Amino acid sequence: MGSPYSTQSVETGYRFSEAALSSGHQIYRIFFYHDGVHCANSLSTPPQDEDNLPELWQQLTTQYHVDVVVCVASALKRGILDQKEAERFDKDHFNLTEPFELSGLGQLIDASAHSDRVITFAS
Amino acid sequence: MGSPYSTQSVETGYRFSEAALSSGHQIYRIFFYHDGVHCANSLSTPPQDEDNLPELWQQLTTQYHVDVVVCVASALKRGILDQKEAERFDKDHFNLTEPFELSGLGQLIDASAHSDRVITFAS
Amino acid sequence: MVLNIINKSPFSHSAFSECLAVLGDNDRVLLIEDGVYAAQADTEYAKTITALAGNNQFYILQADAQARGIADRINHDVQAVDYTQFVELTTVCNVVHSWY
Amino acid sequence: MVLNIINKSPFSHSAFSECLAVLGDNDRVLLIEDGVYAAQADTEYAKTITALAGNNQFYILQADAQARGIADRINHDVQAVDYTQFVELTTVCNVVHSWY
Amino acid sequence: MRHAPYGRSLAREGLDALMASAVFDQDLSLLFINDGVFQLKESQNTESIRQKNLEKMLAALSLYGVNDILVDQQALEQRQLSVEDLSLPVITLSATEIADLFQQQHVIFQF
Amino acid sequence: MRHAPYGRSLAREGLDALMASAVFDQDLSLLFINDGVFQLKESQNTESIRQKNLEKMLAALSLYGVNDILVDQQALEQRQLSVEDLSLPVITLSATEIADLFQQQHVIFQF
Repeated sequence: MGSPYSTQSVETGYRFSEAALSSGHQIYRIFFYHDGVHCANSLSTPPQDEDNLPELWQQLTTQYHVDVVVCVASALKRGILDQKEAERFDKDHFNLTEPFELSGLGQLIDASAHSDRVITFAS
Repeated sequence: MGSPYSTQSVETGYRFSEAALSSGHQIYRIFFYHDGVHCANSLSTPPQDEDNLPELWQQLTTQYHVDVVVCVASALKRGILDQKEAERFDKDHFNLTEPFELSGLGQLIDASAHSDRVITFAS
Repeated sequence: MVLNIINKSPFSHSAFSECLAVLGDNDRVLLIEDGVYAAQADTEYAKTITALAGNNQFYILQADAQARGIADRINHDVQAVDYTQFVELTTVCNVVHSWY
Repeated sequence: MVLNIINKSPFSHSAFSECLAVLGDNDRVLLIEDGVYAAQADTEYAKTITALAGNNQFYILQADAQARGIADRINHDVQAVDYTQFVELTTVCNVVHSWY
Repeated sequence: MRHAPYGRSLAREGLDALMASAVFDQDLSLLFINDGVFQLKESQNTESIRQKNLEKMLAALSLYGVNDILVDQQALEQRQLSVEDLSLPVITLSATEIADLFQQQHVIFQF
Repeated sequence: MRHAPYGRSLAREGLDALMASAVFDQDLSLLFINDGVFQLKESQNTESIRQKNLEKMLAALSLYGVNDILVDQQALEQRQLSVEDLSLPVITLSATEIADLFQQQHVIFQF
């Protein structure tokens, strides 16, 4: 839920997920809420000596086939759009990174019901 | 410096600027730093019952000819790019709202030196 | 004369207490956003403000107090201001210091 | 058994004190990010932790302590863990509660 | 709910998540601690700060089947709030009762 | 500097602003209060959290002509830090001296 490059929580969440997946645990879904939606911004261009967090999330979750969902209500107001939403709101551009998907809070509730543990990395 | 839709500081800064300009004060420059750079995201699409903060800033500062500068280092890592930076980093899209301009911290220092008061609206 | 602006709740963050520990004579303090909770009457923070109110002046942004439903229970040593008066305060003081 | 995770400095935020006020018997507390400052030896927070350490277990994320230069001055009642042990802690406890 | 309303959007986004949860018929408990109790303060008027009024969102909770509103007694006292100052009827809990409540949960979201 | 390093990026972005200011030859004072004093703690090793090492950034300050590093004495004491624990030589100030310092400024940036 924290903002990348502003709070450490995104990095901590990433390291935790990496450790969980590489030691054989399953992650049902990662849900990006509140400022966490900025993690899916494909336009992020950090300096070369810093982690590219959207890219790292993309690689990790693709490798382990983890579902990554961005809260659509949080994302729209914060300016994170996929192509479909951009068209709907008549914007010339969009910036959602693949394989992130925009969806509703129902995906968070569904994940909570289908997981043994739910862990929040907050700002 | 706060993030719109996550902290109230952007709204407070906006109301303050509006009150200052409409009562005849001059604003030399508004400098968006840290998470404040998200104020310049043209893709922001808030629900209809909420303020569109990038649009409000755009209108106010255009009306009163206020210089609005977005810190380029803060912006790039947070995924706020103008067309020029997008081309430089080989991105298909960009999202900086006009008349916001990307520039360096020197613009903050210059503004501090040329203003009677400097006020921070922080998250 | 410094205008100190505090935007955090004193119950959750140390900004309020820290700011008050380094006030100069005749400094001013403006409480905005979640900072307005420090201006509620009868809390421990009200006592701190009242003790300092001889040397320092305390203000609260009225819009923020109204939003939070506490405009009718503000400490008598704290004066409500609107955005225009907020602007005037920044011109009266020599420098503005935001605590967050 | 609840695993409580705290990521804020106890000197600046109330999260640490609030969490400790509602700990259950045998609950665990993991200090991460700026939360690790609560684990420094000899501070007022060290005393609080030591008083509770009979019923509760306290952990600190080693990477965060190293980053902040305090890994060599951690309270003896607090145990250092890496990310893999962090994952194990979340499986050992029944529920995870993040304070921030 | 541990955070004050309006200064940050956590309270608002927490309520959104709560309502989504209720819509999906999840069995849930709603507890206000620390500055979160300020969300329940009556007479909130958000017109001049142009934010959605959380008091009104909270009033709609019963439509979502959320009836029991639990509140930390000590948080109220520290803030000089009585239950009469709140916009909704609440059940107050002691620190021990809160600790017990946390033990019984499968998932905890703090906002 | 009032905020701890690493948990939020304020310390980092504050140092960036400070260096920009020094490059433009501004006359400035640098003061560490509250958790900001943790920025000065020696032996920071940020490899495993992959952030830029602020201790190294601070060490470069003298190249930018920033020589006097002012620190709140009380903030150090409260955190059980002595000046020997810090990576740079500092000048400690009392609360009164800090209040006076603020009075003398034309602009104050807090990070």
